[in-house]
Amino acid sequence: MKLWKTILTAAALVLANGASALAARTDLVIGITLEPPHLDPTAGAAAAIDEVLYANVFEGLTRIGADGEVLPALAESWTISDDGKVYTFKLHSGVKFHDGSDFDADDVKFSLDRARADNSVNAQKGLFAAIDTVEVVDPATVRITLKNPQSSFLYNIGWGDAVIVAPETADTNKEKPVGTGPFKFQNWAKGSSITLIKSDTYWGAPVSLDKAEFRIVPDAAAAVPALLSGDIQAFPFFPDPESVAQIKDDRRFKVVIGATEGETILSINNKKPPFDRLQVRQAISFALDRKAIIDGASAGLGVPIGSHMSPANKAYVDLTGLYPHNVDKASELLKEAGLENGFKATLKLPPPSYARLGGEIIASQLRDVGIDLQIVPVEWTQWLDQVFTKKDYDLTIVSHTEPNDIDIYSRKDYYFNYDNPTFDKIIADLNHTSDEAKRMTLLGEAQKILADDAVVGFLYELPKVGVWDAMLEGFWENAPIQANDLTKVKWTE
Amino acid sequence: MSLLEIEKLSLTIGDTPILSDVELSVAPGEVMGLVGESGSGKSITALTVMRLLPWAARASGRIAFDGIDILAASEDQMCALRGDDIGMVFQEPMTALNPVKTIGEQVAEGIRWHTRASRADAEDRARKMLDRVGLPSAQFPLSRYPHELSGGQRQRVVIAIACALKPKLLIADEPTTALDVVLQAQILDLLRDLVAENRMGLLLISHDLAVVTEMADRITILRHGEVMEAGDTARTLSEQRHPYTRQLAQASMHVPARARTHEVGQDDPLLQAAKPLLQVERVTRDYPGRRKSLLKRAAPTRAVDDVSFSIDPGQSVALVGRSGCGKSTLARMILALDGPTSGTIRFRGEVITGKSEAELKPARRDMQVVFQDPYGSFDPRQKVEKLVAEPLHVLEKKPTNAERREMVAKALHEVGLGPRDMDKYPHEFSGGQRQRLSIARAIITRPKLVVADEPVSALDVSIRAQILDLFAELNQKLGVAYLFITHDLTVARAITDQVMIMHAGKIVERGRTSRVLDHPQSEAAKALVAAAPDLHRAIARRLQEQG
Amino acid sequence: MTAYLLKRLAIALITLVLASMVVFAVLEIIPGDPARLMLGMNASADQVELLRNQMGLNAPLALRYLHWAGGLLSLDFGRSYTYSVPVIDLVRERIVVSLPLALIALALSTIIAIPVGLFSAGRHGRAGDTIAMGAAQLGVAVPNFWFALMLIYLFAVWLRLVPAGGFPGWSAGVWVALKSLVLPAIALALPQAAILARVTRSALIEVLNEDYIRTARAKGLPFRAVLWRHALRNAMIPVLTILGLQFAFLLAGTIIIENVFYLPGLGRLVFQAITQRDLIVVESVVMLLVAAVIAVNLLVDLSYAVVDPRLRSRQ
Amino acid sequence: MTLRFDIPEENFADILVKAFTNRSFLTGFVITALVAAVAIVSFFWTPFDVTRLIIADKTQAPSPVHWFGTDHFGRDIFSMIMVGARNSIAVALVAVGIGMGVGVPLGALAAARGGVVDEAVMRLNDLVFAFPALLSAIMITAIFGPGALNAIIAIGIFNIPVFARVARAGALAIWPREFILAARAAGKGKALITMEHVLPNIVTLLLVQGTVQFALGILAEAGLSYVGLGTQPPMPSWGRMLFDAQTRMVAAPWMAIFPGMAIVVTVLGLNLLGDGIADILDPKSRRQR
Repeated sequence: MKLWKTILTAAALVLANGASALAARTDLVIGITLEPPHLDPTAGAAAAIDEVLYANVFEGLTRIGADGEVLPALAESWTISDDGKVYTFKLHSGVKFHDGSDFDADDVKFSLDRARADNSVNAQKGLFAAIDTVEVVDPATVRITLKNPQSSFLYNIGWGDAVIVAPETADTNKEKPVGTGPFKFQNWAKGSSITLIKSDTYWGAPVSLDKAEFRIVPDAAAAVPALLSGDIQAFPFFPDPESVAQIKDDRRFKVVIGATEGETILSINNKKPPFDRLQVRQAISFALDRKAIIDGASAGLGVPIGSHMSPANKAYVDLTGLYPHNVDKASELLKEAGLENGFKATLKLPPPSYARLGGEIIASQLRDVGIDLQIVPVEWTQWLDQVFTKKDYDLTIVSHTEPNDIDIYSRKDYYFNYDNPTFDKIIADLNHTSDEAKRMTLLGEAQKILADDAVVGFLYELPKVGVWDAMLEGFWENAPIQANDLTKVKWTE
Repeated sequence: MSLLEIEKLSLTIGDTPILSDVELSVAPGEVMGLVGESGSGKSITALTVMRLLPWAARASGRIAFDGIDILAASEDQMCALRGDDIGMVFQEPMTALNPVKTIGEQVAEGIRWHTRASRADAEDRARKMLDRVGLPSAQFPLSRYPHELSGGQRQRVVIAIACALKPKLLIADEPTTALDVVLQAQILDLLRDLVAENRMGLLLISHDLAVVTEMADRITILRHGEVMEAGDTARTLSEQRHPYTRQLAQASMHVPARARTHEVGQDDPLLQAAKPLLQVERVTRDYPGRRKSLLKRAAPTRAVDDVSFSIDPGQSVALVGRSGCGKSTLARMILALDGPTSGTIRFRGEVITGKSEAELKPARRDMQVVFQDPYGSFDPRQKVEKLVAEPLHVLEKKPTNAERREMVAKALHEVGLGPRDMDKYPHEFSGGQRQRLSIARAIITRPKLVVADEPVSALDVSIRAQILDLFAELNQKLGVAYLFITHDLTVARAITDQVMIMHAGKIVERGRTSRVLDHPQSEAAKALVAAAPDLHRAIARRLQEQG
Repeated sequence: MTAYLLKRLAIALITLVLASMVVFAVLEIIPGDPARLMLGMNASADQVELLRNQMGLNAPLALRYLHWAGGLLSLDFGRSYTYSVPVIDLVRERIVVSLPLALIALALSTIIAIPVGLFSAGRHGRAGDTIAMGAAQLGVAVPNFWFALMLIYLFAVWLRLVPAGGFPGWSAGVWVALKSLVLPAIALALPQAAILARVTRSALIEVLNEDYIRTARAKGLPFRAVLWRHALRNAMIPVLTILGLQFAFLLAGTIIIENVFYLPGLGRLVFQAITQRDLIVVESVVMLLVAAVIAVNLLVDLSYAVVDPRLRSRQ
Repeated sequence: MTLRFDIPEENFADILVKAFTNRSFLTGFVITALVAAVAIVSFFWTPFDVTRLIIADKTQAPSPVHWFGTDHFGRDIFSMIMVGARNSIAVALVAVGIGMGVGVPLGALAAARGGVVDEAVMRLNDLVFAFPALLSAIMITAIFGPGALNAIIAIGIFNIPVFARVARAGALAIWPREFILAARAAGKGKALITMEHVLPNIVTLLLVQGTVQFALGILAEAGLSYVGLGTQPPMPSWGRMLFDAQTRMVAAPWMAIFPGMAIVVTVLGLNLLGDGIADILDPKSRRQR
């Protein structure tokens, strides 16, 4: 075997045309799993758009950094009035759009007004809800007045949905995006790849990559061979945690496990019998073996959670001890509920592997306590339609990736069908509370209530698995937002 | 010195012995007839000479051709011999030519291969050769494809291929068996002329003693891979010294003993009053022409053209004609397996044309059929009992199992088979026995009429004689009327009272068998009679020639 | 000849029309409202109704079919829901991957299969035949996607000779582009070659038993010459039939292989479209592939006439 | 395409002797019987319980305990293959059943009636053939939901024209035979003749086609399951196992190798069996005239 490999590899080297021998590499192929539907971040919610364009092609006044912090971007600096309602941004000068036109305050006003207009198709119009007016003071200064103070405003305008576009090209960005970033769009081979090249006119610190190709690799199965064969040199959102151990052993690659804001949960339809009964939901929680689920569905990567809060969050309360894996207890609870003979239910699973794999494991675990789950794999469109919109489901598995989203449990008509006035009150209080300690207490209480009610089966916090060539550096480790910021990425010697 | 000298040739295929100690020789310009029944090894002998045997075959002995040891020759040497010094003509003209190549290509191919002639030269020679075998290039250009030719024409092409390079030896393996008598006579004439012209040796293989007698100077009689007798044709056949020779010759000329012939119709006032069993009145059958385009069709082909005749109860009638004359179509219409385009057919006075299957049941009880192919006419998946009992389907009252077995046993007994044969499958019977089964099936309902379509033409002569006897016997015993469809005049002569000659869809002559065959009136009848090989006549002529 | 041609043509057209009806009907009965799908979850009922009218979804069934079929004829396949570009543009982008892939695979399978078939038929029953046909049997039994996985690990991951997948586009250079089609083409071609070799062999063996082969041998032609000159052409009809079926299979059957190698071809387009419920794309591509299959079958029918003079002269 | 075949005339005992001296048939028969036996045994016994996931044992390499290793849920792959045989065979077999059940009567009808009926059946065949089978199967399962039942239907639909075609061609070769004429002369109707004479004589032909379609069905099920549209968990099937294995080729190649080999061996066995049957019925090895 070894000998053969040596011989064949030698043959391969002879055949290869020696292109790899060049010294400083400036091109990069990055793997992404989902293809963006179009390339305008101000007109669509798909994370794939930001994964390609955010911070690379388009920039906002501010931007979000690798650890979720707010950084200046097109705005060099800003001042905030004492009442917290007036923001004055000083813009960088000498900034040009990729089409050669100059960037100035008019473009900022245009972009923000366009995003919050009545006929706007911006997917996150809520970000701009607080804005009252946008004024051009001079070509390098913009003043934004808010209706009321909003502590998250600078964070909000750092989102991909708030990037600055030029009026001339705003309508064609879907096909041919034109921004101010360090890379400009070159080509989109639909279904295959999107290529960016270095912009010569960039105002900021020059990037070290000349060319970046985002290769679309929809199948987890293809991701590993694509990496191993060297076709793709980086996969920042690697879809196949199972193979991580394998790749870790390969010295050619660096594997970085980071955090996301994704609480992975077994969602339960709280209004549908028998799930409307507390004992049944608790029984499910006792029946779940989180370690097995994390090992089986996420290759052991991921931190168990006991309620809807990221362990990295300051407000996190460890409630994982509330429902330890205990089959007897689960059976007992079911017996109390009069279901000692078990029952049947369906488990609808969206496409991601955490759901499909986790679903099989959970089905097996619940079978041990007499709950017979029929697995129904669904596509995202079906999931959104049947589960999320029509609430036609018993159980499902999904990762809620939005940051600080515990309030979803208080939303009316949310697909959990959960209704608890006490919890709603806490969330309402939270919105009116600015005192940090008080907030922490309230958030702790909220977590406790959700856990006590066993609203859903809390599983684990989704990890961000990044894999890239060991010679590369500058990628984000965590995922405060879904983006592949290439500005600091470079090949080392 | 002989051109071909076969000495002590033995051959096995796998473990099965096929030939043992065969001796045979052909001199230049001589016609050697090789005669035998099926399985006698005559075709294998020919293929051995050509060295075209399956590779499992092992031959020993010696074959010398023109001084070359054939069995020891290399494949290259054989390729040089084949087609150049030895030509071969096969039995089945319909399949002997490559359907995707023109006749010109196929004739020229051998010429080019052996002589390295240019394409033009080879084509020129091919054209001449085709002209010689009776396919003038005006009507039959080289660009014709085989499917555009008739069977007889194709056999001429095969002969042209075989004789293109004027071989020293021509081997003809049953060259006329698939053709009707008139074509047979033409092809035999052609072969005879070609042999004489080029002083070729001809090894003529046939099962038909009459054909061989007409053609061959000397004859070798083969049976089960062994030579029974060999020698001068006329002497061998007239003296019939070997018992097998005698058996063959007598079977070929066999006429069953018929105590009472049935001469009715015009001649017999007593029976004239009786109603005819079958009346065919002005029956015509057209087949739609081929579609020329989406809307147009060629004019329809008329297979049967305004035919009328009748058959009386107990009468035995032959319907004789060349292949394609419409006799089988007519038979199918009589059997109500096909409907006429116009005209009516009455059976026992009732019209049977245009009737539903249910209405036909009573008629079917009294009318049965015997087919030509003893192999194809039985469903191999069913046992004899079920097969022979099949016509009982038309009985009004379904017989019980016991009754059925009894009826089958009786029918089998009548055709000379035993009741134990009932539980066998058809493949356990020989060809002759199967034809007996076929007859048993036909008589089980005690029909008044049996239509027999070439019932003995697939059988070896000795078997054929037995089956003809059986037909004659049943005719006497059961009083069943026959309609024999045949192209073989000896069969007609042997067991029929009357003969109808059919030509191009019409019945052109009808009369007492002996009268029509001895003194044919119509052109068609004359041609048939003239072409039909006749062993008596052939031997007589040979003897006469030799003085 | 013309009658034969016209009949085949008429049959092809009838099949095409029936197929379009089936496609239309199947997509009609699919649960889910395309307008709702296009607008997403937050659209109001009025908006959906408006779009339904715009898309002509409220017109009578027959009218809608005619409109749709008319669009197909003028290559107007509509717009993709997910990419919101004309479907024809997507198809144009993808077909430059799928068609070359199918053609390479077809060529590869023919180049392998015909000589193997000839070799085997010429040595009917002997060791060479047994070995070749044993290998062919194995080739038929191997699922092509599994074979593809094995190829990827051998040639792309282990030896790093060719890319593991993806397609750089023809603009990256013909050689580079072809290189990324090599493995998929092999994965597709080998099982097909196995089938074709078996068909070629059995067709040849059947032909070799024909009387006219004996006639040709009796002419003095050596066996090899007979095999090439007489047998091969006569054996072409079953071989052509299988070739026709294979082209159809290859063009559409790339669906799994294109997924394994993440090639942006028609197969993956349709697969993606199915999972994304982009029905316009699905129906257009399916119709296109069906038309291709029918066209290839027609071509095969016509090639019969070229090979076989009996069909040609049929009046 | 015209179909030419001869009807075997041996009786059962002869055929049996021939069958068991035919290398192809024998190999195919042994493999097929083995696979079938494994599937049956799996109902009563497997080395490990495949319904229990033991995550702690996941992706273990082949060992004396787990002969073929374990999968990503710690299930024994050997046991999975045993149970998977059941589902793979069931899907393919029922699909063949659908194809035969609908296709053979259609083909026989077309051959018996001819004319318009024949034309209609043939056009219907053309229609189904015009749809690339796998693509359409994917479409059907994607639209009506993935699962074994829909996979069966999708594969079964495409078996219908195959059997219709073979039955029709076979029947057309039988109808001009003299024994059919004899039956007609005995007053039997077309339906009765079809039942009594035509079908029994094309059974072997259908059997050969059946093994081929069976093998193709196993491949098709594997293909559908491989793209996630066939058999659904927790039911194991070979294609499903490959689906699970595709992301773990590097880490646990045995997960892909063994189910893949199970498919190859089974399909090979079936094809050899079909070849063997066809061989036994080969006209050349039989009576000479």
